[in-house]
Amino acid sequence: MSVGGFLGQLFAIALALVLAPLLTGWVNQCRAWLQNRSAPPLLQPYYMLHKLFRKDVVLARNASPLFRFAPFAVFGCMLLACAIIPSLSTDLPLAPAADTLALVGVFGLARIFISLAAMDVGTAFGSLGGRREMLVGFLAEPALLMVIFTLALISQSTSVATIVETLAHREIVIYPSLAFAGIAFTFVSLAENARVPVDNPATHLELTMIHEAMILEYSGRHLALIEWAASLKLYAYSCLGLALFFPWGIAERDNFLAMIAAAPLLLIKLGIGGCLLAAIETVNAKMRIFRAPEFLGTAFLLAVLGLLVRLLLEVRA
Amino acid sequence: MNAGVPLSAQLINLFAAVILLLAFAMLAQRRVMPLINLFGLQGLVLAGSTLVVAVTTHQAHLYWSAGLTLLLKAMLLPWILHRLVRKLYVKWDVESLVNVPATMLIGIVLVIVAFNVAQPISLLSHTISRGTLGIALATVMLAFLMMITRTKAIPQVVGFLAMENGLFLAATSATYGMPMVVELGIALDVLVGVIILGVFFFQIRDQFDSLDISHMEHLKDG
Amino acid sequence: MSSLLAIDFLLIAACLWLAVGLWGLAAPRNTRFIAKGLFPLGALIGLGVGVTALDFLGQSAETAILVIGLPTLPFHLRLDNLTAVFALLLGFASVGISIYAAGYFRKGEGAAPGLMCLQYHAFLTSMLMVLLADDAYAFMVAWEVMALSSFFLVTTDHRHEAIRSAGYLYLLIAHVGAIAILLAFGVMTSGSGDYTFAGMRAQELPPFWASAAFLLALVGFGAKAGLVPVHVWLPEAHPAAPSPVSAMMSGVMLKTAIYGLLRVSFDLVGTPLWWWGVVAMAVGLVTALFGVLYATVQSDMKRLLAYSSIENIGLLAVGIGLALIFHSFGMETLAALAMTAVLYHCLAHAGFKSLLFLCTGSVLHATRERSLGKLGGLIHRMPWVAWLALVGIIAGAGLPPLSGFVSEWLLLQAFLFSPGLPHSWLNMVVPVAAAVIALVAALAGFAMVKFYGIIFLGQMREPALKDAHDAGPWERGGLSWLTLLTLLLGVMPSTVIGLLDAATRQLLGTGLAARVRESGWWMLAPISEDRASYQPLIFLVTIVASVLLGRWLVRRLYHGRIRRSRAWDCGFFFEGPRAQDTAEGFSQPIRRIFEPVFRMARHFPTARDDQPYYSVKVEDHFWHWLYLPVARLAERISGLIVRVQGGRIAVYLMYSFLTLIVLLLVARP
Amino acid sequence: MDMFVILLAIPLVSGALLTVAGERAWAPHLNIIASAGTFLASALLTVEIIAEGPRFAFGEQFFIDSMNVFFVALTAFVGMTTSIFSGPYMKNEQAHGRLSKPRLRLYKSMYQLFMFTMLVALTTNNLGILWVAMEAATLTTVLLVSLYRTPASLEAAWKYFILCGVGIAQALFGTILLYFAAERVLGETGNALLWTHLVDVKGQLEPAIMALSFVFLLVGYGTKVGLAPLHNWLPDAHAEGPTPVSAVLSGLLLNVALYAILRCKVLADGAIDGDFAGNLMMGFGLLTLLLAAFFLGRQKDIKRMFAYSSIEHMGLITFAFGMGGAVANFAGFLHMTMHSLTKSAIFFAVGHATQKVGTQLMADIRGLIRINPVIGWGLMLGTLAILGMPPFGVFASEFMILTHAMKHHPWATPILLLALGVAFASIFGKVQPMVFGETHAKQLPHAPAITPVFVHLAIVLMLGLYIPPYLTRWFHEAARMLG
Repeated sequence: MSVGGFLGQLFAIALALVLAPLLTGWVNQCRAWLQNRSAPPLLQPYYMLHKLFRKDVVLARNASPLFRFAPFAVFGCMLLACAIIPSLSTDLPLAPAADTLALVGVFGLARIFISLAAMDVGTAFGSLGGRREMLVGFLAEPALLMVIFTLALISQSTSVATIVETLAHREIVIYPSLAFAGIAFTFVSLAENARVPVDNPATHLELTMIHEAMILEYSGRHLALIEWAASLKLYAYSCLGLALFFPWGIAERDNFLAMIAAAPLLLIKLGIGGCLLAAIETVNAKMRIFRAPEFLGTAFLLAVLGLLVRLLLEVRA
Repeated sequence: MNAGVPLSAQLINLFAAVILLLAFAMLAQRRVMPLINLFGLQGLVLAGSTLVVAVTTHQAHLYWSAGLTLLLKAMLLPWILHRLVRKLYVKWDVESLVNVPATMLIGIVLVIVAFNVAQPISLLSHTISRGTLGIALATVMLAFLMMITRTKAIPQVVGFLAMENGLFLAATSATYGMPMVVELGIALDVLVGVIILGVFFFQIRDQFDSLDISHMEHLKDG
Repeated sequence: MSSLLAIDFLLIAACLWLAVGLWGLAAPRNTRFIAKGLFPLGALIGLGVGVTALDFLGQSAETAILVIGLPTLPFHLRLDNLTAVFALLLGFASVGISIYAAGYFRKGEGAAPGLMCLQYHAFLTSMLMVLLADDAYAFMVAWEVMALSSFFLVTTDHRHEAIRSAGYLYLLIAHVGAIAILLAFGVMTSGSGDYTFAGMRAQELPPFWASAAFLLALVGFGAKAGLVPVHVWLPEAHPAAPSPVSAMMSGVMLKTAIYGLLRVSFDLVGTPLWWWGVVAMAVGLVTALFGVLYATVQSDMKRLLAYSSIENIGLLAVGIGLALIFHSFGMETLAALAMTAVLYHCLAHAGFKSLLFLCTGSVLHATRERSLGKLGGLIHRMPWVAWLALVGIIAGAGLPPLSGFVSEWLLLQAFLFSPGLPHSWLNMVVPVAAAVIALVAALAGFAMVKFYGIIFLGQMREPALKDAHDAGPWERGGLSWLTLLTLLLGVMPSTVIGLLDAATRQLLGTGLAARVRESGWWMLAPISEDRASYQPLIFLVTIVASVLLGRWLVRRLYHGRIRRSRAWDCGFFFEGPRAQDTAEGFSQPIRRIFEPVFRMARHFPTARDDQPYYSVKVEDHFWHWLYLPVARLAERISGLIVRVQGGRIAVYLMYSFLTLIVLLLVARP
Repeated sequence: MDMFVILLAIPLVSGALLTVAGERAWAPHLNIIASAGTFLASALLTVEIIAEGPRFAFGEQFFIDSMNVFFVALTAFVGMTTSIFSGPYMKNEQAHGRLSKPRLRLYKSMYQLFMFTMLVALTTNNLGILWVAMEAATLTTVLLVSLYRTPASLEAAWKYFILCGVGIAQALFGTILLYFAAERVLGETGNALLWTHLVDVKGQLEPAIMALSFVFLLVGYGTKVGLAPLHNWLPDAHAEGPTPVSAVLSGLLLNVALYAILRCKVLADGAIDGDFAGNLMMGFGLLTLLLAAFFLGRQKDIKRMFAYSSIEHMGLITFAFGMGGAVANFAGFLHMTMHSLTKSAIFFAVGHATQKVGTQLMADIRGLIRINPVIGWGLMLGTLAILGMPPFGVFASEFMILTHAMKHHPWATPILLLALGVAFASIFGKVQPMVFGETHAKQLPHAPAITPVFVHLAIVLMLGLYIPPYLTRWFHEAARMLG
């Protein structure tokens, strides 16, 4: 483990912590613009986090220690995910700790914690949110795995760093399978991050919410951590998507300068991504919860198609 | 029958044929008392046949056999049966035989089967009465058929005893009799069997008020 | 003592277990002595078994021939590495379960404790003997004794009709399975009459008979393991048994079936055909999906776990299938990868499923309630059990950094190589099967969240739950032991794989250990570091560190104040435990999405009902597809056959007569 | 004194004595003592035969070799345990008012005479005497079956008598034919029915006659064995008689009848080319096994069900002997032993259980384990043993039969397994609720004699795990004798 790598790792983590709320703010702003509303400030999420951290925690009377532990665990999981996903450079000492499969596991772990926490207080909305979150989870996971399989077949690896290196640096080949995989990944990302059309991060209408229903009982620093973790998740998914499908510009090992150069590129890519996300959220309506299986089923089918295209066209040819 | 057959063999065959005839007669007999009489007559003919064999072959134990048969089958058993019938007040019992002609027809088929089965054995026989084995088998089968068609206890037992007659005919005619020990044992068994049956008849009548075995169809699974 | 081999130690342990059991029979009503004296003794022996097996791993096989058995076929025993892996599992799992049982069995509950002690230890002995057996007779004897002793344990509380019929179903299917196994052995001897395993190995079976043997073994061992469609006993028997027994059955006994399947398909039957693997994989996928879907909709906590066991067995069958496929194409390294996944999952499942079953035992003891609809909020009353169960469900959901994830990860890695199969269909279909695995894993998460959330979290659904008490010290000890195993299996995969390597090398001639060792004990990289890697320890440390650091920082920078208040619930006024999801409600999405999979009887409230209620009852399709028709057929046949015994003596005489005539005509020259 | 004479004399004399003085207070003890004495004599005889080899008695009329001395010992043993069991059982029956003193006298004397006839049948060298003894065995037991004089028991006894009488008549015809065939070879020396002489010349016997003769013998003695479709008397007789009688009928008489068939099979095999006798027996065995298995599920009466189970096992044993060869014969003998011991143990337990509950209807018997754990476990373990569950010995023999069938007659294996599976499902499904569950039954006036149950089961258990070498040798010699 080189010193450079270590610094790069710390830098990546710090960048994630800083950029994640910003990305959320950016998406909100874009959306407001697209919807002809006056936009909140770009830094609004920071203000909110700060405010929440300052506030007292109001706990429900029968909240258990698990309820208080969960936000930290979720936050930790997301942080780990961000630390592993190469945003600027593939030279991350933590990267071997988890490959893409394990990364799916990390998100799963976070999901379990937040669902359990949702059930802990014992309100009607909590458990409703919990079960819907798990529903989305088990629908999204096979699709995500198929996407990963397609990529892993191309790069002969499940390690994110290796995938990125293969796609970005080794050769320039057009993989039609990646197109399918990319669309599937987008679908999954929307679902996983509680975005329209599966969920709506802005809603508090009881019967439609998923993510928000789960965190209704949270307040103060706990809520802050959860919101931050949600931003981190969006950031992690965005970076993952960028790294997998638009890996150009991510620095290789032992190349600190390239890493510095990668930072603006990342900002630009994230900016475009945020815009696109806002656009998707604007042109789509939230669907009923039981339409989600169809949506994610489509994602799964696309991913399998990608896999088959990979096996049929690219391997045989 | 050709001329080469000795007189004794002709006699034995005659006796055997009579036994078979009697078996048919028993098959068709509806009433109890005549049935027992027929059975006694069969025993008598059997004893006669055994005596002829004994005279022809000069085997001492066959004389004993003939005597034993006479005593047991022609006299003692019919007597016991008579007594039973009287004591049990079933003298006037009439068996409702279904379709006697059909039964007789089946009987004839059975005789054909028996002769057919016994034929290869008869050909091997060196005794004077080679043909009787088939008749003995036929008698056994007719007795069997009789047991199947009867619904009263006593006729069924008579059928059972008639079967023993057929067996005995086989034993004497085909093999000149079994060893004495065995024959005595068989005779004892038959006797004890009849006595036990007699006891049984009373028990059955006490329980069922009848010797009609169609009452005894309660133990079943189907 | 140096002359004693490992196999001798295991034999002695088996005898000791039996002796402990018989000792219990000497004082059948002395609960205190049996619980606090004999069960810990059994645990100690279990530890001995585990350590012996651990110590043995990697050595060459040892054999023994006992005086008992048939005159022509005395008991042959053999300790090899495959056996050792499963003996390790048996030994270490039994330690935790026995310690737990010491606290679990109390005065005045169910059967005489002495009898239970005998049955329990006979069960342990027979499982050990199953693993050691090296001929068909010894195997069958041990196998059936295992079934029998566990049957008696299942029916401990035989006053309930449901438990009796569960026991009956269990023993019946076990027996049918045993018949299939016996047939498989018979086929494998291929007429040589040599029923030792060595004799079977020596046979070169033609493909048809080899396939027959494999399929019979799959049915036979599948019946014990709970593969669809012979799984129906499992969700009945596991809930019926006392919890330590459920734990033992689910955690260990099911694995003996996996052991048997491995023994037959990789060791005894010779070179496998590729389609065997496809069959095993297909059955496994169906089983896994079926198991997990049914697990999610259960309302009885032990049934939920039982179905989850079915799911895990399905995963194991998938792994075996994959290993068979690779093995049949000569891709031994990849077969070793799949095999390692299988063995690892056996260990992992033994740990976490035993743990979870024991947790239900504690809950059952504390609340006398098995129905999820009447539990809730127990984390407040039973913190020990709740927190240890949390470890169990995370492992059970197949999530990092615990044990269940490692095996699933290995399995998926193996799947990633399946496009390289030299077969035009397989290399396309098999990768897609991995998606089913992913679905199963995610659904398992759903089931586990339901299990944990409904039992331990939320508000107490019944007022009586307020009196629930936490597990006693013995129970805590047992639970902690299993938790420790789960943790260790989770964070030290390389070390464990190094141990399992001896078994894979024995079965496939190659293993993963060399590559795994290269990358250090903290890292799992079975193929190469570039290809895939996983470091659970760093994983764990990072999460723990970020939790602690985060907490410290937040308090440092801001504050740690907390106020307690009513739950907000979006300002909703309707409070109380009835507002929460019921167990049925929680699984409503699953029932809705996978509706055709379930056989449901639902009652919906209507506006005109005086007492409106909603109920849903989920039944197993296989009852109506397979079991009931078979039962009806048997009924019909026997209905025809019993007409033979119609009660009429004349008819009986006619049978006799006709038999005679027919035979005479046959015999006539 | 000659041990063999003592062996036969004890039951005969005590039978006669009990006929005369069966109502005395010491009569029950005499019954037990006589049975024990018989067993002792048989044990000593066994030792003698093992040490000195086969021997004759009463001229050449009786012949004891390693094959039948084993049956003698088994018969005497089960006879002894049954008599021990029947002591308190019959006292309870008397206390319940189901049996009077004269009936008990009849029971005891007939019991001893029955033992005598079986011992004669087992040891005689003369096939004619064998027939006489078999018929006598029927006669002695027919009154035992109707001991209760209920309509059902009378019906059962009547059917028993008629069907077995007719059956045994066929056996006599077979014996006559056999004699006919033998006489042609051995002449009229009176030795023509002596088995030892017949065996020496079995190759010269006329095959055509021997085939017919064997058919008659098989149908005849097969009726007593309970081979389907000649079995119809068996469930009735076993279910309606007193339980000790059911125990000896199932455990012993069936064996003796099968033994008679085996003796004849040796001769038939010697005379006829091909495997005529074996194939017949295999066919009968399979038919019996399958038919009985499907009967089991329909039973309501517990003794009747176990009677069908006996039929089933007789089918299996007949099949085993039909296969022939050292292994199958060995397995057949082993299975006969196991079945005798296990089935009589089951009947002991069933007897006590039905006495406790006061009914033989299985639907009314519940929770035996709570009434009396010993009876409950006895029945449960016995049932599991008879169903072929290891580690009981029945499994050992079934394992050998199955493996042998797989090797030599693979087509039969599915039938065997189907039948065994159906039998398991049926019997266990009925026994389990009887043993387990709740109940409210009262205590018995006389404590049950439960030791025999566990003595039998312990032996069966031991033989399942370990067959002592001398027993193995014994079985092997017996198996070799069958060829």
